[in-house]
Amino acid sequence: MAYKYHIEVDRCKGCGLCVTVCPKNVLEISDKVNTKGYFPAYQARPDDCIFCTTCCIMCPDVAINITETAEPAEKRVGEGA
Amino acid sequence: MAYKYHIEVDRCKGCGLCVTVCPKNVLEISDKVNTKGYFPAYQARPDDCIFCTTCCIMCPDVAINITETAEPAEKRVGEGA
Amino acid sequence: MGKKVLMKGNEAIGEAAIRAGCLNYFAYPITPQSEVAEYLSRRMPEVGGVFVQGESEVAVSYMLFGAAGCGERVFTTSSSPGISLMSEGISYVAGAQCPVVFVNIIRGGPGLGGILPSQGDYFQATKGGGHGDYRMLVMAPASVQEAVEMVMMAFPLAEKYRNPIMLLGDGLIGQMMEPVEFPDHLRTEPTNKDAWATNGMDTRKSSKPNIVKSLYLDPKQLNDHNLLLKSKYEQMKREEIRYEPYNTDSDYKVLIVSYGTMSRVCRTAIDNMKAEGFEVGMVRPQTLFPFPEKAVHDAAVKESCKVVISIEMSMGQMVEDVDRCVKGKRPVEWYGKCGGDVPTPEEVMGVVKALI
Amino acid sequence: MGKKVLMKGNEAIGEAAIRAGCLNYFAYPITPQSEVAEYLSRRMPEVGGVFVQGESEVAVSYMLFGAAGCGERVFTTSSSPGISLMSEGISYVAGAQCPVVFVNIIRGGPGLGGILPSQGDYFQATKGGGHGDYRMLVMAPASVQEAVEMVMMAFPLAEKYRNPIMLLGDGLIGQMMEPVEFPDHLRTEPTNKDAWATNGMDTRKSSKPNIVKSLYLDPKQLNDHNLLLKSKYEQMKREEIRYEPYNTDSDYKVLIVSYGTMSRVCRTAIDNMKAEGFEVGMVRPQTLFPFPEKAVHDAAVKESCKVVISIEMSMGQMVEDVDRCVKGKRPVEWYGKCGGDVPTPEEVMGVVKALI
Amino acid sequence: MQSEVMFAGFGGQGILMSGKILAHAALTKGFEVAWIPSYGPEMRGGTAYCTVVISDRPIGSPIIKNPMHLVAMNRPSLEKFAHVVKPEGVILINSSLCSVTSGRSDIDELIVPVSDIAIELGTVKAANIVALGAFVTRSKIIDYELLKEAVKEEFAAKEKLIPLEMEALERGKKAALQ
Amino acid sequence: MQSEVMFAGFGGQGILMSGKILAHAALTKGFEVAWIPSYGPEMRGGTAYCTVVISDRPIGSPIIKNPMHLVAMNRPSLEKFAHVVKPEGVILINSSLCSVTSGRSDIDELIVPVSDIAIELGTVKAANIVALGAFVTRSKIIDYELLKEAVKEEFAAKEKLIPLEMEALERGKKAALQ
Amino acid sequence: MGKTFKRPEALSENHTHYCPGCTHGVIHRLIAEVIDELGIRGRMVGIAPVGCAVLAYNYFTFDFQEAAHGRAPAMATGIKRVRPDLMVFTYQGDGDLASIGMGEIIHAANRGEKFTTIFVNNTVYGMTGGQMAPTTMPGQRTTTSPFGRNVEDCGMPIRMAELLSSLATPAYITRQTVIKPKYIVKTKKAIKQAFAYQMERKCFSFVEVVSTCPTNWGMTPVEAVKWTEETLLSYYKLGEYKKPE
Amino acid sequence: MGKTFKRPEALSENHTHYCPGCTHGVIHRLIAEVIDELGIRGRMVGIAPVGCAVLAYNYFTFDFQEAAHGRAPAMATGIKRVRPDLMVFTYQGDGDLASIGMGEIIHAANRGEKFTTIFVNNTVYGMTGGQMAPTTMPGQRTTTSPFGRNVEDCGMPIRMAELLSSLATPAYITRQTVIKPKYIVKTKKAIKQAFAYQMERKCFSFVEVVSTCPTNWGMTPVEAVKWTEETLLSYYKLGEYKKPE
Ligand SMILES: Cc1ncc(C[n+]2csc(CCOP(=O)(O)OP(=O)(O)O)c2C)c(N)n1
Ligand SMILES: Cc1ncc(C[n+]2csc(CCOP(=O)(O)OP(=O)(O)O)c2C)c(N)n1
Ligand code: SF4
Ligand code: SF4
Ligand code: SF4
Ligand code: SF4
Ligand code: SF4
Ligand code: SF4
Ligand SMILES: [Mg+2]
Ligand SMILES: [Mg+2]
Repeated sequence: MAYKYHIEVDRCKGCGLCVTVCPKNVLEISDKVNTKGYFPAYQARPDDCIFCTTCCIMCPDVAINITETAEPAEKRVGEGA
Repeated sequence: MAYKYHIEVDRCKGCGLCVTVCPKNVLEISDKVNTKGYFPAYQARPDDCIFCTTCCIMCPDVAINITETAEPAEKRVGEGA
Repeated sequence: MGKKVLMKGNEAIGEAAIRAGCLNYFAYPITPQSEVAEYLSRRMPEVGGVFVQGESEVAVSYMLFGAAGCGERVFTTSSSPGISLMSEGISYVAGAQCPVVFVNIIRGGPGLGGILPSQGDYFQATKGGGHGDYRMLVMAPASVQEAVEMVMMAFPLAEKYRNPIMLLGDGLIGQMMEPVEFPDHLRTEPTNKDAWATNGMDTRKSSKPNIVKSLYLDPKQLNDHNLLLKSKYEQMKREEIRYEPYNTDSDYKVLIVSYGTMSRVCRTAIDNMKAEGFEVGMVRPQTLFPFPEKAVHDAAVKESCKVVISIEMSMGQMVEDVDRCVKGKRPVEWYGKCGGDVPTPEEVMGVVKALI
Repeated sequence: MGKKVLMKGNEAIGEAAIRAGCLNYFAYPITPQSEVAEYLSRRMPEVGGVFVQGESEVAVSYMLFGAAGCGERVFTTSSSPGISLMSEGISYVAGAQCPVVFVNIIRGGPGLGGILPSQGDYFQATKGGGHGDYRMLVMAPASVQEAVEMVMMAFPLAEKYRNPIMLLGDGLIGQMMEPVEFPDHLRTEPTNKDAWATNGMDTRKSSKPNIVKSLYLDPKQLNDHNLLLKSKYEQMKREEIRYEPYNTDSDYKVLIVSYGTMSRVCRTAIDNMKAEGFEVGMVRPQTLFPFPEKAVHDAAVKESCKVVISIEMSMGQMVEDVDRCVKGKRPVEWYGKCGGDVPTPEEVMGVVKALI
Repeated sequence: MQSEVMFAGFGGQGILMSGKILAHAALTKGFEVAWIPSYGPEMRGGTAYCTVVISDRPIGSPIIKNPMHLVAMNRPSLEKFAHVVKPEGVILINSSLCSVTSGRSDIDELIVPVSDIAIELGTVKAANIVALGAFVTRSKIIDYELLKEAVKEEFAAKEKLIPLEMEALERGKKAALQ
Repeated sequence: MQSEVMFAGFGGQGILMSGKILAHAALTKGFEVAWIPSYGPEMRGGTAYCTVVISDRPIGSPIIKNPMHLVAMNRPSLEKFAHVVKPEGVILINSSLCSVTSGRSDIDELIVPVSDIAIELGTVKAANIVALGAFVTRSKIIDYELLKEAVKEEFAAKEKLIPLEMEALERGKKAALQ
Repeated sequence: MGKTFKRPEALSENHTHYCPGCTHGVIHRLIAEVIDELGIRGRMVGIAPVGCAVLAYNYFTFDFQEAAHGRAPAMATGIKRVRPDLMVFTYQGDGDLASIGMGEIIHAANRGEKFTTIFVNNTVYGMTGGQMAPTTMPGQRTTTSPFGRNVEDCGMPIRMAELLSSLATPAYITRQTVIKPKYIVKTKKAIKQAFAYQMERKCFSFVEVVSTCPTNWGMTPVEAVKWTEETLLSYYKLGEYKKPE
Repeated sequence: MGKTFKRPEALSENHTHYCPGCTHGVIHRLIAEVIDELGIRGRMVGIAPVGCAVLAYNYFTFDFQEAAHGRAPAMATGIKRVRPDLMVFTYQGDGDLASIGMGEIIHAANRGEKFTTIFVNNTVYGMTGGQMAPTTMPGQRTTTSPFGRNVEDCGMPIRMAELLSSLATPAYITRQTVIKPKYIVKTKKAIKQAFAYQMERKCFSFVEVVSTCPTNWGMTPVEAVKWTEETLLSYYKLGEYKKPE
């Protein structure tokens, strides 16, 4: 079983809450502004991610989702929907 | 020391509460209507009165008062003011 | 048509709502309309309806809003101060386009005032006690029978316009007993509200949520919304005006405009004066909004008519509408009294005769 | 006269009250007037005044009533839905004849509506949102400076009439910054209220209790009380009407009646049209009640004037008063928009030119 | 033709019910009727009264300041209302609770100790029915038989009381005929 | 003569303050002024803007749909408002946050990387002052010295910042003169 | 060993409009006695409610204001804030205070406004003809609960003393009754204590008084006393619920 | 050992207007998840308050009504009484529920209305610009308490869960928070429990959620979480306050 981790960049408001709660210190805030003028979160160390969904549970904007995938896990930062 | 006991007949609404609380069973309800159409209370057994003011304390219409008097105690029923 | 029964206005109003197919009532006690609540607290359980004594008139207005918003027929009764407390709610109900029937059994004001009959809430009802641009259809009965009929008509009208409707009675209409019958033809089925009511998506077998709201943050949308509301009020002006002329076939010298209880006193005065050979006409608005503008105007400009007088149990409220309709073509006078001391026919006769 | 300072309308209103000698403020936050409360929460402690954020507008209206009833100057600010919630209280304050100053910074309605400028509460303010026969003196400023002056004038007027007074602004008046000065001559001393206020018998060295109330159970007394109130409103009509004519010396073809923010837009439109050789006059009511009936009438019947138009940020409210004053002598039109999208001068020009 | 009756007395004397029964009876006969209570602050303690209007055409003003008749169940009511009755009307005075008379010579005064009669019958509560029987008999405002039916209907839910109330009516009638 | 400036950008960029300082400066000179904020639902998140009207006679309509000038502190503001500016007005574009231009040839376009300049000065918060310096210099809407005084007054309570803000003004001025 | 008893000065000579045996009259007298004893009549402002006590101002000899239904605590707040030197009490029924005026009393209590509330709990809306109140007992018949208060629909009666005591702001809160002389004496003490806290500007003070409404209960005054003692006092427990400090 | 996570169906695709890090968003999602899990979307009616969540109806995919400020519980009462089969919740802020709407929430709770209230306590009036709320902490600065909430004038913060729990009518009342994932999981359980009681028509249910308002607190979202944990949670204690039976 593999997982796909995805942050909807334009939904993210860069609050940083996911960053603080990730047990694996995977996430960081980007220095590139999104279309709404926020600096979104991204997986700085995607390989450390254990797909625990802690960040998803924390995110007030439901900007993060994790889906199951048949293929080997893909992780990309700020991938479009 | 003597006391004067007085029920203001036209203030009395004949509720009967004074009658029930008198420790000496002094009071009764009259069968003569007052100007407001109520049957007022009166001292049926004035001599038994110990001037304890219990009836005064109970009366919702402040219709009873007891005053000190130099002369020997007078007690009359339904005396006018 | 059932048989005539003798009923108190307040009870008849409660029964009329049930007969009209409204089984939901929320209210707060206040003299002189508490008998509606007392009656319905017994009656609603019998017909499987809802009776709720709310904690305040403010709360009641939002209970009505919620119930109407999910598509159910609902009404309340109150009296002057209670209606003031509902002002915000009425504005919301109008803004969210919900059909709610309000009955105001007016008492003397302002403030705590008194509990006797008055018509001092004319302005509040017709010009909107609440904030913003909204109007209510306002009906004013002059008898218990008419109160019954107006209550029964109010529900389908409220639904036709998706708008609050107010019945403006007074303490006398509420307290008096008169013979009444409940016309079967005024019993109506609630309209289908699936298009807008929050009755649950399952109920209407839809996957599109319905939203009942009055917020329009975008100014263009809010303006459009207000234009939509305005168009409903214009439609009411075209379709819902009701009034009763009295003795207007005669060559009256004076035209009275009067409504509700006051108009009955005027009717007696007019009869008495007719007997004396003095002709007086009357237009009795049955709808106060929309106001019978043309009827009043036309009756005022009749050749024989020299002067128009608005006779009210208030200090000069309807007279402003009368004045507006008459357009300066006849002098417009006012006579009124408030506080519960209803003018007598003799008093009205004196006032009217003094005009000429 | 102090020096001119740049101030937001809302803050200037708060400061004006203090400068007028009113150190008591009770309010509940609501956009677009919350800055008054925010300003006074800082300012009142500095001047030893009272700032209370009430739990609701209903409660606030009775805090005001209590404070005014015991003889102190007091005011509040709110916006449309909040004012509706105060309707009952305003009726009580009027009935008990207490001087209270209410400021309504109108927002779009009905219901929750929007938060942008509107004039949709004209009816509510001038015809009485609350129940019963009462009126408020209603003033409508067209600039921050005028808001300041009207607030300062409001306190002595409220005391003169022992009646609530309302300042009717809109979101723009509240939010805009303009230069203001606080005229010293408008600072007044509170009048002596010993004759009626519940300020404590010791305070006034009297053994006669004062009662502040609006209940008159006897219908004759209540009628007399209403006649007394009516006489005050008649006196206001004689003594307090304020308005500003604009370009009425010209041979205008069209007369605009407009107030507040809307009148400024009309002024610009009139200037522009004048430059084009098209003369338009305006009467700007500064008091909405009492309404400048004669001024509007006289301006309307001027030879050159062909048509009158009421331009409002509402869906046709003031136009009823205008219509009434013009007495059928000229056609009376209406143009309006509400919801916050204030009509532009260009829009007004288009509408006015289309009339001719 | 229109006539009006005012019923007045202390609260609790069944004043409002008397009016209602009369209105009911008149309605059965096809008359227009209106029953107007006093619901003012007097409700508690003071006098209670109601007015019944009976007419053969639609009733205009329901506010009656000068009724045709008066049924005065106690002294304050008589004192308050005796002078407003129209000439030639009936004034019934409950002499059990009212030792004075109306002092008017232009009306038909009917003096009946209604409360005493009711007490004789076993309950002072029936006083209002005694008064009704007497008043209707004297004034002929409606048919006595209609009144009887209306009383029966009013007490339909408390059937046991009906014989007593019938007796009360009769005693009233008898008193009026004396 | 009347002129109007619209300041627009993200919330937090000091948009309202820029307008206020300009209005202040104009007032000192004896002009009539009005400062009108946007207080709509856009407040949070979207664009914030305010308009300053400066005139030598009483200001009529405070609602300005077509201002003379625009200071666009970010891209959405430019896109939203560039087309409403009157011909011959100045449009200042904060090129640090906005890579496009107004696309208009009938106005005076002034492109300044105000945010970058502010960051160079030590704080991005000074961007609004940089913009003000540049805008006033180019538009000559008021005297630059008046502006300086107004900025000083605005920061009177935070005196330590004044040198920084003066520097920001100067850098703006320089950029406008280039 | 006899005692004298006379009408307090703070009570006017007017006869009240209350029904026979209604305890409103007792409570009025106690308030007047306390005011006399504290010598504060010249700086009193009473606030009459909308309810049977609406005419209270006719029965006292000091300044009064008349509030709208439920709003007396807001009015009292207005007065105390602008004139902290005045002594203010609200006199409120259970419909007034516990139904429509719930928001006002909770917030005044929570702000710790320095006035006194006398809360007359007679479990019905007396003035308007005996409708159900928030304090009506389960099963109790009223004109709007003709089949008895239905707990499933209307919930349990609200105990205001307990509810207010659960707020964190310091206050003096007590429940008393006046159905018998022994209770009346205690109630008077409680009212005096309440006024004393107000004089010291210490806290909000609240005296609930379990009362009777013979008229709307359909009982004689004596029956009403009995029913109160047997039925009400076990739900509305007497005692001190909260003291400041 | 990984898990998946996706947007609940009951939540719409719209982006919210909430500020970065505002916990309103978390609470919205939890409600939507619970509704999905219970399969009740087709008979839901939500009630939006006046407050930052005024546009809540844009963020869900079921019926919604919009109440006036503070009146959501009355509106919910209206709906539940005429349509007991619908599932109803109010979503209210602390200004809305604990200030202007105090009367409505107490009475709805006391009548035992069978709906659910989600009470978002962020200690300020968020939407109108951060004015003081009844829940503002002592000393906390807001736009109308610029010198910090003064307990002498404004009283202590009101604890709604405790206050409502003191009523005699059965109810489910709990206080939770969503500032960290561990709390979020519990809050979801509480919401689910609340809805379950409603489905069983058992009682009124009330979930207070201690929340943040970074914007008006003048903090970053991360600071706001910290302040909440350090300051608010010791006054607003988490836990179950009342259960039916
Ligand atoms: C806004 C408003 N609603 C309703 C009323 C009617 N009203 C007057 S008194 C009252 C209830 C009184 O009951 P309570 O407060 O318990 O006092 P009591 O008469 O029992 O002493 C009501 C509902 C009113 N006057 N104003
Ligand atoms: C009757 C009325 N008064 C005041 C307002 C203004 N108002 C809107 S939201 C709000 C407070 C919101 O605070 P809260 O309920 O705590 O919600 P939050 O925004 O913090 O989530 C106020 C006072 C209004 N809309 N209506
Ligand atoms: S899923 Fe878990 S490990 Fe992966 S980024 Fe989120 S919190 Fe970190
Ligand atoms: S919690 Fe959500 S909104 Fe906040 S930074 Fe992370 S992804 Fe973005
Ligand atoms: S004073 Fe005492 S003994 Fe005398 S009548 Fe009264 S209660 Fe009885
Ligand atoms: S208690 Fe008072 S009113 Fe009642 S019967 Fe005795 S004296 Fe009369
Ligand atoms: S109705 Fe009840 S509370 Fe009112 S006066 Fe009569 S007994 Fe007292
Ligand atoms: S103002 Fe506060 S409560 Fe409102 S959205 Fe922003 S952070 Fe959330
Ligand atoms: Mg009561
Ligand atoms: Mg909040």
